[in-house]
This record gives sequence, structure tokens and C-alpha cells, in this order.
Amino acid sequence: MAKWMRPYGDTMNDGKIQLSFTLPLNNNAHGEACAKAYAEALNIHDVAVVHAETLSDGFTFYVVYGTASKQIDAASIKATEVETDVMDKATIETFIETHFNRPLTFIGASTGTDAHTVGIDAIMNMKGYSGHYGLERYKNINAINLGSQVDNEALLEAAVKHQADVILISQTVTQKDVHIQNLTAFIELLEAEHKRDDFIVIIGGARINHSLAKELGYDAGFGPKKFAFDVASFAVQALRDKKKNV
Amino acid sequence: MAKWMRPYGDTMNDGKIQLSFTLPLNNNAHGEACAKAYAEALNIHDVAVVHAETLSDGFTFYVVYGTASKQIDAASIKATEVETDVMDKATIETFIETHFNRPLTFIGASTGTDAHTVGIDAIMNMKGYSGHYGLERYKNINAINLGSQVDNEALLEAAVKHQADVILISQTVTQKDVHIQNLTAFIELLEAEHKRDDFIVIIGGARINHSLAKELGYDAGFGPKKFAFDVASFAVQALRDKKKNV
Amino acid sequence: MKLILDQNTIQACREAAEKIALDIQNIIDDHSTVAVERTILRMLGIDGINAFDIPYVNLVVEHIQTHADITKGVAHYFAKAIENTDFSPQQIAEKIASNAIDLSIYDNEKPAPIHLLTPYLENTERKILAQKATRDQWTTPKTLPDKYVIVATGNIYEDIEQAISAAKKGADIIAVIRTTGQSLLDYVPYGATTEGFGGTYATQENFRLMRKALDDVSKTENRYIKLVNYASGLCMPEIAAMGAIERLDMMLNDSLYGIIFRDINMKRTFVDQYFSRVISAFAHITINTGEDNYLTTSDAYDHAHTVVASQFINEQFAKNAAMKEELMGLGHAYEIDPNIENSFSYEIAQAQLSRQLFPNAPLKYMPPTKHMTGDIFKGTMQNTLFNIASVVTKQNIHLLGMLTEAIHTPFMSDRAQALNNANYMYKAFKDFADEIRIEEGGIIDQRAKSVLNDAKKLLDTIAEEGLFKTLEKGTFAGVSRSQTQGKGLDGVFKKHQTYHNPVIDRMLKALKEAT
Amino acid sequence: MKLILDQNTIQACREAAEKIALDIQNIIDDHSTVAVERTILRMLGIDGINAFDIPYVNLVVEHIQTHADITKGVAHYFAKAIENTDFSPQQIAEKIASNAIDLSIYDNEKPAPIHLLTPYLENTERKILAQKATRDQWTTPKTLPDKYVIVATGNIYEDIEQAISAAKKGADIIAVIRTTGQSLLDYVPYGATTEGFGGTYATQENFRLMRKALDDVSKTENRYIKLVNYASGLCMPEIAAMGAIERLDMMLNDSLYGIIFRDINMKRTFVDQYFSRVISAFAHITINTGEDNYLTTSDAYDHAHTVVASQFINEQFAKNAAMKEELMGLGHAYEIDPNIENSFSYEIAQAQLSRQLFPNAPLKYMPPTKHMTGDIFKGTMQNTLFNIASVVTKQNIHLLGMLTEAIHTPFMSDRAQALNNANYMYKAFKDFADEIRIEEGGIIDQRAKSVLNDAKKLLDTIAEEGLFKTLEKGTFAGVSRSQTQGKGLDGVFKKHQTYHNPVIDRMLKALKEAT
Ligand code: B12
Ligand code: B12
Ligand SMILES: Cc1ncc(COP(=O)(O)O)c(C=O)c1O
Ligand SMILES: Cc1ncc(COP(=O)(O)O)c(C=O)c1O
Repeated sequence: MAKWMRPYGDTMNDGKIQLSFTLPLNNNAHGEACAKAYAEALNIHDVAVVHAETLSDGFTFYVVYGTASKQIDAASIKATEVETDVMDKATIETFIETHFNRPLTFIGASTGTDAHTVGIDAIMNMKGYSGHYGLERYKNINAINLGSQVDNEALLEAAVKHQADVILISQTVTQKDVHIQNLTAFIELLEAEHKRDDFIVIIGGARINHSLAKELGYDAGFGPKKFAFDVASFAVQALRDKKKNV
Repeated sequence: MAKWMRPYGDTMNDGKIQLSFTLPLNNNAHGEACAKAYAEALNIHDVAVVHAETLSDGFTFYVVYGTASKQIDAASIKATEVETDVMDKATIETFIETHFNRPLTFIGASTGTDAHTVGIDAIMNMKGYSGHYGLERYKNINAINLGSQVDNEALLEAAVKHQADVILISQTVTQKDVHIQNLTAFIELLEAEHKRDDFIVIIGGARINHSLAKELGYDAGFGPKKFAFDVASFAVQALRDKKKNV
Repeated sequence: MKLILDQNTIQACREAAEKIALDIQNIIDDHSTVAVERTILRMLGIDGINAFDIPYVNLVVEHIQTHADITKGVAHYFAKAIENTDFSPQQIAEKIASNAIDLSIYDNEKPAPIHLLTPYLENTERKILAQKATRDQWTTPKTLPDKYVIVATGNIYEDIEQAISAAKKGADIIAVIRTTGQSLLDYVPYGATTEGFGGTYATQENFRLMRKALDDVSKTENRYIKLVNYASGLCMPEIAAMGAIERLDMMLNDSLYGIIFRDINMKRTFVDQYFSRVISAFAHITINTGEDNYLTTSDAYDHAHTVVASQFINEQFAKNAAMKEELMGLGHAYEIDPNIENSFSYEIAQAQLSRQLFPNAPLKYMPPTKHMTGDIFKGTMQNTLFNIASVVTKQNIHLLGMLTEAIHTPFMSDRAQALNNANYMYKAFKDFADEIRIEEGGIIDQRAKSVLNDAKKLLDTIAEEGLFKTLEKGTFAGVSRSQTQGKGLDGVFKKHQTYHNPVIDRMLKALKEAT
Repeated sequence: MKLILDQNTIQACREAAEKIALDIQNIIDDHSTVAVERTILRMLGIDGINAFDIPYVNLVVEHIQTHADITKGVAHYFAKAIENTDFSPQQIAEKIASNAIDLSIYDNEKPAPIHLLTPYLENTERKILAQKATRDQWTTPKTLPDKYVIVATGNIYEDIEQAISAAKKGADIIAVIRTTGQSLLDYVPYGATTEGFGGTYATQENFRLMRKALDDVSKTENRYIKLVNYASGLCMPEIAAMGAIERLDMMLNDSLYGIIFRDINMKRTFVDQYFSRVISAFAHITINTGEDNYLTTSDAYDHAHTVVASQFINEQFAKNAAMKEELMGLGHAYEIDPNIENSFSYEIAQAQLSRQLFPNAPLKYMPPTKHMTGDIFKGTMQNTLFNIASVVTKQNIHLLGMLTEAIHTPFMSDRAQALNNANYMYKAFKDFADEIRIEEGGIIDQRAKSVLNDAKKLLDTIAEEGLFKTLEKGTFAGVSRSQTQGKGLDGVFKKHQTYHNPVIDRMLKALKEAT
């Protein structure tokens, strides 16, 4: 069943929306009229330009409120979500004992020129993040964190060497889509080496989500507010399923 | 010459824009996908849903950044601006002495059910606002402030009685367009009584601008950051022109 | 954190305010109003409207005004009618509405058997006391301010949706803003309403619906959420009674607001206010006074002392209505111009001064409104400073500022952001007040002292010339009002010598017995 | 506002840091690096690139490495070549590049006539001193912190557009963020650039273009706008020299940052840093150290003392480079988790502690970054608290937080909003610091003391085991680095006994004479 909707301010379907943007114009009545016209060009009506601020000669910042009349059918929009159950640390540890007769190896890195390690550390290191322990502290998980600025080639080499079950890749810098390029290159590398099926490969970072990961050919993707238990829950179940299928 | 433009983030024509809105959806991956889809429906691409916050069961607030690719031609957009020169208090006082052999009477009110007086007081009262004296302090201006909640009929009656040259109307409450209704009613009243040409009629308020005033049939409109001298500058010049044309 | 204030000055302020309020009380005691009479009828259990949506209580009072002598009070007529007919007050009212009874037949000087009203009054009082008990049971003392947000969609059902969201985000108090102009209606609309304007009609049914919704969310959130409305305007005491019956927890209630901002006649509203405060005292409803509004019109820096003076006067008005200090939500506001240097220090001085002058009052602290603009980011900063000031000076009733104050009545998201802001500041500054001492002789210290001294001077002048004169001079908010003008004056009358208000008598007695 | 701190503890911290820095200084004195040598060449006036965009200074050093003995230092070869050929250093370099000269012929032990380099060095020094004089003339002392914002478009021309806007909105300092990874380049790119990534290449031409633009806006705004870049990474001293020549006013300059966050070899960068600081001291360029970065990785509450310890060490490093305290922009940051109760009190404790420990240093205070999220409204609040902390603890170099920190490098409007926020807080809290006293025994007092004590303990340990060992243990930011690994190690060499660095000698002499 279709579920048509608009934004909500204080009454269902009132379409209320806030915008802010800069136009390369001076701050005067003409600029304000252009700001209004711009909002209208985005299908917003009843536009109120509530704030106009000079940023520089020929640049003005506008805050705008208005009514967006477009509707979307929420029912028709599909989001790819990680579908495995989320387990807590103890359950995951038991799960590993039950389904595998060996410890699992997770190898991770912040790759390419990316020097941000807090995200991958949050998932892998002993201490974890926001009160959730990292993989290192999980019984029967062997967590190897290669740190930052790791080349795709070096990561794969290490994964092979350590006979990793799971590869974890963190990408924080997303300017000019550098993360997309870098992540695509890693999948291509795996395929060129015929190793795509040897590992569960998971990506993460502030601008990463599961949809993007699937699009790029990864097994899963995790963004903000995801912790070691989310990642491990997915990984151990994916590994079990993989074993079944062999 | 056409002047096509998009919003500006940090590079000319990059189209960067910020939105925020609430959708009647739960806060999860599907909701986020819908927020993205909604922004796309407004012609925004490269959408990043940077914040999603649960407001209530079934309501989530989103902050979104993206690229608006639509262009508008700024040169084709006309804004109606008050075109008379802006003079300071002393110049206005001299102007009145030069062009009129009598003091001018300005009568003002906050009309309809509107109880907001700070705006009209800012223009009319001795003290003025933001360091700009009000009309009461101008030599040769007779300023009569009727206060708030004044009926259209009562205002016109008082204007006739005091032989006002200028009528000033303040409207602050704009919900459900009550100000439009009330302002339209006053113009209709003036015309019904054949008195439209007897006065310069000026409106003002937080959501008023000159374009709107012209649309509604007023001589001028003034919004935020306009003070007594702006209003008086316009009024005295309009009165001079009116005298000329008689 | 503490200011060192001169106790003699404070004492002098209180004494002047006492005299000011006493002068007014003499007038109050001699007068009643149509609203007071309608309130007595409501307390007798009369409810409902006729086919033209006119409340029975209005019809009855109009009937007495036209056909009999209202100066004797409704109690006179109803006591006699009951004695004579054995109808209940509701039945009598309905019969008056259908012209089946004419009360003019009771217009004689024979003393009325007022005691016959007792069972009906007791019935309503029992309801009120039950509500009070429910509230008492549910509420727990708090150290941090109570976060108070408004809903103002105009539609009670949307209001409820918004209120639930706010409660889930941490709001402690929900105020249903009233549709514009309701204060000027000389009757209370009836039933659930969906068509308000800048706010929602205050009706008994709307009170009930919202209280029910808040009770539900209080349960799921495990925290009692308080409900506020306006006992103000021409129906001040009626709404106080309705609120008492429906378990509202707070009421905006300040005749000075009505006089100044709504041009309500002063005599009318002083009389109405007295009764409304007695009812609220009885029902244990906290009042919110409106001093903050002065600063939306006058400059916050220059007129700070008028706020303090008015707080002292309101305190005395409340005392005269047998109200305990713990119910006196005296108002003030963070309305300073952000362009002023050291604006934060001045506001801290003011807020801390109010705190120390009224240590037992649950102070109501209003956010920046006048200097809010369409710059929602700057608005966020203004609200942040206000929230800090609130927690650092330990205010009680903390109205949250909306980043869109200058734009529209709050969206659901605006309110959530306001709550996020307050929650964050409460955490970040939790014990900050105990971390710092105010330097003597500094800006804060000096400012607080000078505001207090100016307030004393003003109170002395008012005590001398009387409050009526002060209001004529436009001392508060720069607005001048005359005692012989303003809305509702025709509903004021001098009490006949046989006049009785059994509600006030009973409630005052109960309140005195309780202490 | 003042903390009462134990002077003996502070003294002990300084002494331990002195010992730590001295140990390193011994190693520094024995070594030079390819970057140091390139810097000497630049000071001799060598500039430009070959057809493959390789700077002549790199070609020369590589030439000596390959064909001669770099451990004797470039000064050795150039002094002899000048003596022999009468070519200018630039001509010699160009001829080396085109294989027209082979410096290996000078590879003998005969003492080099170093004095022949003097006119060339003097020429560059004159330029630097002229720039210093221009700056001195233009700048005026300030009481409020200097507002520092970044530009990071990747394109120097867009950067200029952004910088002008910022200056007009009140920025005092503009930092041109460097493209990611430049610190790992072992050469300095050349010319104006438009293709950076998260920042713009640091090139001498870019420095010049931006300085020119800022000079222009300084004139129209009637306020000297300072320019910042990074003397860091593998070209640390070269960039310091370029900055000195082009009148940069500040330089991020901290080998600990490079070691920890860029995996640069510690020996390499300590040697480079020493030279770069001597140059900056000579040119009167303020350095900015990078302690704030620790807290982007480690928790700000738990690791606060590592920041203080590092500040003490950086102070000694700077002192050893003859740098005055007024140029030591020691770093710290407001990186506390907003979920912590009393977060503001903890940050005030830390900021005030730094203030009092280094009263003459222009402290560099970094904004919240790690705990910034996509919630731009909450971000505004976080920045507000930070701005308050900055003005109340009288910081000097105040990096403004961007509400979009978690999203993108700043838009023009983001920067304007950051400046609005800071400007507002400076006004609202102008004299607040003098308004309050810190309660002894309270959270702030206790916290400051405990951080200081922990810093002392840490410094004692480091003094005992040496800084190399400490870095191996991962004490700072939880990152462990070994002295035998890391980038740039192959560019470090032990000085030959005939080695000369005439630039350092001359500058140190000048600096000593000046005091
Ligand atoms: C800390 C930080 C740094 C530190 C990094 C220290 C370190 N040891 O990591 C330092 C100071 C070194 C730094 C440097 C730079 N930074 Co930086 N930095 C940040 C900052 C402030 C916080 C990032 C962070 O740690 N977040 C906390 C962690 C826990 O969150 P997270 O990474 O999202 O991780 C969570 C999830 O995403 C997930 N996750 C993450 N990885 C993975 C991996 C897997 C496998 C899984 C399953 C899950 C997962 O789990 C985590 C827990 O929930 C951000 C701004 C911000 N507030 O986001 C900028 C930011 C990321 N940096 C930025 C930039 C540009 C840089 C520089 C390039 C600047 C420059 N030109 O010098 C440099 C160079 C870095 C480089 N080449 O990579 C930009 C990126 C812009 C963009 N979108 O591309 C940001 C957004 C700041 C900005 N507004 O400009 N930075
Ligand atoms: C102060 C105030 C009040 C005070 C008014 C006191 C008084 N004596 O005026 C009190 C507390 C009484 C009040 C009450 C209400 N208010 Co009110 N109030 C405000 C507030 C905070 C400030 C308005 C103000 O004084 N601005 C300062 C003046 C100087 O600015 P200004 O009016 O724009 O005037 C300038 C220009 O516009 C121009 N100008 C103005 N008038 C004229 C006229 C002429 C002829 C010219 C030339 C120029 C001119 O010149 C001035 C100087 O530059 C605003 C929020 C805000 N920050 O804007 C809400 C606001 C206007 N109020 C609002 C509402 C809803 C109400 C109520 C209806 C709420 C309720 N349900 O009870 C009531 C009832 C009022 C009624 N019936 O009209 C809403 C309006 C929403 C909307 N867009 O419709 C606002 C926006 C708040 C909100 N977010 O909900 N309010
Ligand atoms: C004390 C008090 N009473 C009443 C009101 C509202 O009255 P009205 O319904 O007339 O707008 C206010 C408005 O803020 C108030 O502060
Ligand atoms: C002291 C210091 N140096 C250098 C940098 C930047 O170095 P890179 O160019 O390697 O990113 C930073 C980053 O903030 C810093 O704080």
C-alpha cells in the first residue's frame, strides 16, 4: 500500500521545511527575491526568507522556511539493512564456540591515504567505544589492527598471511569521493586475485551505510553508532552461512 | 544579460545547500532512505543525511546536505524596492520645511486583533529603536500612535478626523495569512469610502516587504531593520510628488 | 554562588508592596464581577451550553443582570431557588435558559439559605482535592529546573501529538498556548476545538483531553508531566476553576498582564484575580506571573527594576489570596539585547537577584524572545546562554526558548532542539553554581544591588500614589491604562450588603485550617 | 578567576621537561637531515624547479647524496663551489640540475670557506627581517583572543575568496589547511595550485598570494590579519624558511604530531623541528603545537595530563631553539564528551590550568571536533560553550569551531557562523573572568590540581626513561612509534666533523644578541 507523505512541521502533511544556502549576490531586496526564487525552483512555496546575512562582497547567506508540496511514497522506498540478528558480546562468543571449532581472525585497517583510526579502533581495540568493548576483547576472536594509511595491496597481503576470516576497512575522508575510488579498487583487487570468496569483507565509517556497501560489492557496511557487537554479530552469522553453503 | 546561478558552498556554482525537516516515520534505515529520497524529489543530488533524530514514535527529524543543481537567472528576477532616496532626520526636517508650509501628520496603529506594538512604536515613538529616533521627535511631524488592536474602521475614522497625510499600519501576526486578510480589508475600505487618494498608506512588520505592500495596493512596505528615517524619507518624497501631480 | 544583599532594602520592598496590595484588596473586597459569579456557578456544578453555544453560566448571569440584581450575587438566588424548588443548580440553570424559571422572584432582602449550596460546592471541591491528591502522589521533588515548553498548533489533537513528543524528549511541563484574543471573550468556549489561531482555545474538554494524554505519557516516561494554561483575561476565575477540576498544574495568572497588554479594566481583573488565586491556592496550582512581558516591550536593561517591583507586588497579591510561597511562580526573563557588552553578567545578576529575593518561590524564567531573529543559529546561541543562566541561578520553571521564535509557533522539531539545548546545559553546568563565587564590587554584584535599589524606590513611589495611578503613568512596559476604561469594566459591580461568595469563604477557611 | 596551584609541582614539571628536551637536543646536535640541507639551500636563495617539477634544492641534495658526502653538509660544497666558480648558489643549483657541475670534486677535507655564503644568507635574512618589521608595525596588542579560522577548498584562489569573507566577519587569523598527505612529500611543491584535497598545497607562491590578499583586506578592515600554515612533515624547516620569507605569522610546528599521526621518524623530525624553530624564532613567527590532536584520539578526560606534559616538553624544545615565550603557541583543546556531567567545569579547569602554567605563551585553543556530529544545532551549542571557555580563561589563539565539523571542510557560511558565535560570546562574557572566583575544593579546583599532578608523574617517568621510549610505549594519543621506523628516516644522517649549518649559527647569534 502506498504511503504518500510530505515533511511535518506541526500538522500532518503541512510540508514545512527549512533551508539554508549562500548565493553569490549582494545582500539587498534583489538578493532576497532571488533566494525566494531559488527555493521556489526547488518546489517550495510560501517561501519566507527569514534571515539574510552578508558574508562578503557579493555573497549572502539565507535562511529560508517554506512549504514543500512534493510527496513521496515511503512504501516504495527500499533501504538495504543488515538483516542478521544483533547479539551481545557473550552470545557472540558462545555462537563462535558452537559453530566453529577454532578462533576467528578479523583483520582491519584504515586504508589508502586515510589517517583516521578512531573509527576502526572503536571497532577493534580492547577498549572499544561508547562503553562497548572492541573485538580484541572477544574470546575466540583474533583481532589484528593494521592502523592507518594502509595500501589495499598491503591489506590483502596481510589478510592472506594471517588467514583472516574477515577483513574490516575504515574510510573517513570522503571528499571528492576518494573513499568510493579506494573501496572499488580493493574489490577489483580481490577479484583480480580470485580471492573475493575467501573473506567476509566489511566496510565502515562516518559516511558509510549498508546500501553503499552492497552497491560497491561488500558484504556489509556500518556507519555511526555501530559498535563491535553489531559488526561481529553480522560477521559470525555470515561465516556460519558461508560454511553451510560449502 | 542572463546571470545564471546556484548556491555557493566553497566553490562557485557548487550548489551546496542545507535542509532540515521532519518526516512522519520511525528513525531507521528506511526513514533515512526516505529523507534522502525526499531531498532528491526537491532536485537535490549527492544527498547526505547527516543527522537523524527521533522526535516521537513515528516522527524523525533529519538534517541533510546536498547539491542543488537547478540554476536560476538572477538577472531575470525583479525585486520591488522603495526607490526614493534615504535621508537622515535633519535632512527630512529640512525637506519638510522646503516643500510644505505646514507640519505633516502621520497616524499609525497595529490593527485587527494584532496586539504587537513594539514595531509601530519603534517607528513612531520619541525613543525610536536601535538608536534611531521615532517620528514623534521629528520637527514638523505630528505623530499620532493609536496603539494596538485597532479596527480598520476606527483607524480610518481617526485618520480623517486628524486630517492625516500618512497612515502607518503594523502587522506582526501572520499565521494563516491573517495579515493579508486584514490589510486587504483596509484597502477595500479606503476604496469603498473613496479615500484611497487622500493618504499615503504604508505598512510594516516582521514579514512585510515592499513587494508585498505594492501587491496589496499600498504605497510602501517596510520590514525588519527599517527605521523612522526610512519611512519618513519615503513618505515626504511621496507627498511632494503627490502635491506636484495635483 | 550568592549575592550579598542589604536585608533592610528587601524588607522595605516587602513592606511597600504589602501596602500597595492592601489598598487594592480594599477595593477587591467591595466588588464582584460577572466572571466571579460565573465561577461560583461552575463550582456549583453548572456546565454546558445552549443551542447557540452560549454557556449556561453566562445565560444565568445575564438573566440575573437583566431581570434581577446581580449585586446580591448568584449565591443569593441559587440558595433561594434550591430552597424553593429542590432543583439542582444545573437544572435551575437549564430552566433559566429555557425561560422556565425567573430568578427575579427571589430578589428580596430575606437572607438566603447559603448553606443549601454546600453539598454542591463540596462535590466540586472533592473533585479538586482528589486531583490534588493524584498530583501529590505522582510528583517528586527536583533539583534542576523544570523544562517547560509550549504547544500552539490551534488544534487540540495536534497539540497532543506535539506534547507527547516533547515529553519523550525530556519536557517536564507542557503549556497549551491559547488562541489569540480568547482573553477578550467574556465566556469560556465549550468542547474539544481544532480551529485556534496562534494557540488553542482553553476549554474544559481540551484541558481534559490534554491531561489524559499527559497522564498516559507520564506513565510510559515514568515522570509526571505538568500541564499549564491561562487563568487570565475576562474569564480568569472561571478558567482557574476549570483547571482545578481537570488537574492543571500551573496557570498563567496575572492581572497586570491583562491590564497592560490586553487593555482589561484594572478593577475587573484585580477582583477576578483574587478569586482565581484563592481557587488555585486551594487546588495547589502554581501560578505564573507575567513580569517577563514587560521586557518584551521595554528595554530589559533599563526596566529590570520594574520586574522586581512587580514580583514583590504579585507576591503580596498571592499572599492575600492565602497562597503559599511554593505556588508563586513569579516571572522574569532573559530579554537583554545581545549587542550589549557583558550581557550575560547582567542577566546572571538579575536572575540571581530574583532567586535570592524569593527563595521559596518556584521562579518562572522566560527565554529570549524580543531579540530573537530569523537567524536560527544565533537563536540557538541565545537560548544556550539563557539555559546556562537558568541552571546556574537555579530557576524552577524554565521556559525553553525556540530557535524559531521570530518565525512561527514551534514545530515539533523546534521543541526537540530546545529540549536538547536545555538538557545539554543542565549536564554541562550541573554543579557550576557551587563552583564559583561572585566577586564583590564587580559588574554582577553592582548590577544586582542597583536593580534592587531602583525597585525599592519604585515601590515606595507606588505605595505613596497607589497602583492605579502607577498604571495610568505607564510605569510597567511603558503602557498607560486608566481605571475608568478598558475591557470588562461593565462586568464589575459593588457588592450588595447581603452579597455572599460561599466559594471564597469555604476555600479560605480550608486554607487557613491547613496551615 | 585564578587557580591556586602548587608552585613546586610546576617547577618540578619544568625541570623534568628540561631534562627530556636536553636528552633529545644531544641527538639533534649530532645529526642533520635532507630537509635541513634543502633549507640551507633555500636560505642561500635557491628557488625553482626543473622540467619535471622537481625543486632544485631536492636535485642538489640528491646529487650530493649520490655523488658526494651529504654528511659534510651542503654549506661545505656550496662554499667551495662559490670560491671556485664565482657562480651564485642559484646558478650552481641550476648547473647541477643540468649536470653541468659535479660537486663531488669538492668532497675533500679541506675546510670550506663558509664565510663566502654570508652575502647570500644576509640577503635572505634581510628579506625576513623586513617582513618582521612590516608585521611589527602593523600589529597591535589585543586583550580578547585572536579568532582563527581555516580555509580548505584545495584551490588557492577559492581560499582567498573565503579568507576575505572571514576577515570581513571578524577573523584575526587565517590558516590555509594543507592538502592531505603533503606532510609525507619529501619536497615542497611549486607555484600556485588549485587541486588540493581537504586543503591546499603549501607552496611559496600560494603563501605569497594569500599574504597579498590578506594585506589588502587588512587595509580595508584596518586590522592586521595573520596567516598560518604548516611547518610540519618531511619538509618542516624548508616551509619554516618559506614562511619566514613570505611573512606568515604562525606555523603549526610540532614533531610530536608528525611522529604520532603521520608516522614520521622521530629522529628525523626532532632534527628538522629544531632548525624550523630557530628560523621561526628569528622571523618572529609564532608556532602552534599539536597537543590538541591527542584528544581527538584519546579521551579528553582521561588523557588531559598528557596534553599538559607535552606542553611542558614543547616549551623546552622551543627554548632550546632560542624561541621567546611569546612565540610559543602551545596547543590544547575543548574535546570533552558532551555526555559527561559538569563537562564545562572540567574544560574550564583544563583551560585555566594551561593559562596559568604558561602565562606568557600565546596559547592555541582548539574547538570541539571529535564529538561534533551531523546535528548542526547541537554543534552550535558545543561551539558556544567552547567560545565561552576561551574568553573566560583568556586564551590567545582561538580556533573557531565549525558547526559542520563532522560533515565537510567549511563552507563560507559555516565560517561566518563560527565568527558570529565567537563575536557574540566575546561580548556577552567580556569581563566575566574578573567577575567570578573559583571555589577552593570544588570540581574545577580539584580537577586542575589532579591533572597537574598526573602531568608531573608522567614527566618524571619520561625524564627517567627518555622520550623515545615514551613514544614507543604509546603514551601520547595511544599511538606507539619506534625510533628505527617511520617515514623520512633515510633522510637523517650523522654530521661529519667538518659539518656546518651557517644558518643556525647566524640566527642563534642574532637571537642571542637581541636579548
Ligand atoms: C579525529 C579527526 C582527525 C584526527 C585523526 C586522529 C586519528 N587517530 O584518527 C586528525 C587530527 C589526525 C585528523 C586529520 C585530518 N582530518 Co580529520 N577529523 C577527525 C574528526 C574530528 C573525528 C573523526 C573521529 O574520530 N570520529 C569518531 C569515530 C568513532 O567515528 P567514526 O570514524 O565515524 O567511526 C564510527 C563508525 O563510522 C564506525 N566505523 C568507522 N570505521 C569503521 C570500520 C568498520 C570496518 C566498521 C564496521 C565500522 C566503522 O564505527 C565507529 C563507531 O561507531 C572528524 C570530524 C568529525 N567530528 O567527524 C574530522 C574529519 C573526518 N577530518 C577531515 C579531514 C579533511 C582531515 C585532514 C585530511 C585535514 C587535513 N587536510 O589535514 C587530516 C588528514 C587525515 C587523513 N589524511 O586522513 C574531514 C573529512 C572531510 C570529508 N568528509 O572528507 C573531517 C570530517 C573534518 C572536517 N569537517 O573537515 N582528523
Ligand atoms: C514581543 C512579542 C509579544 C508581546 C507584544 C508586546 C507588545 N507590546 O508589542 C506579547 C507578549 C504581548 C505577545 C503576545 C502574542 N504573540 Co508575540 N511576539 C513578540 C516577539 C517576541 C517580538 C516582536 C517584537 O516586538 N519585535 C521587535 C520589533 C521592533 O520588530 P518588528 O515588529 O518587526 O518591527 C520592525 C519592522 O518590522 C518595522 N515595522 C513594524 N511595524 C511597522 C509598521 C510600519 C508602518 C513600518 C513602516 C514599519 C514597521 O519596523 C520595526 C523596526 O525595524 C515575537 C517574536 C520575535 N522575536 O519576533 C513574537 C511573535 C510575533 N508573537 C507571536 C504570537 C503568536 C503571539 C500571540 C498571538 C501568542 C498567543 N497565542 O498568545 C500573542 C497575542 C498577540 C496578538 N494577538 O497579537 C508569534 C507570531 C507568529 C506569526 N508569524 O504569526 C511570534 C513570531 C512568536 C512565535 N514564534 O510564536 N508577543
Ligand atoms: C501572565 C500572562 N497571562 C496571559 C498571557 C496570554 O494572554 P492572552 O491569551 O491574552 O494572549 C500571557 C502571555 O504570555 C501571560 O504572560
Ligand atoms: C601540529 C600539527 N602539525 C601538522 C598538522 C597537519 O599535518 P598534515 O599536513 O600531516 O595533515 C596538524 C593538524 O592538525 C597539526 O596539529
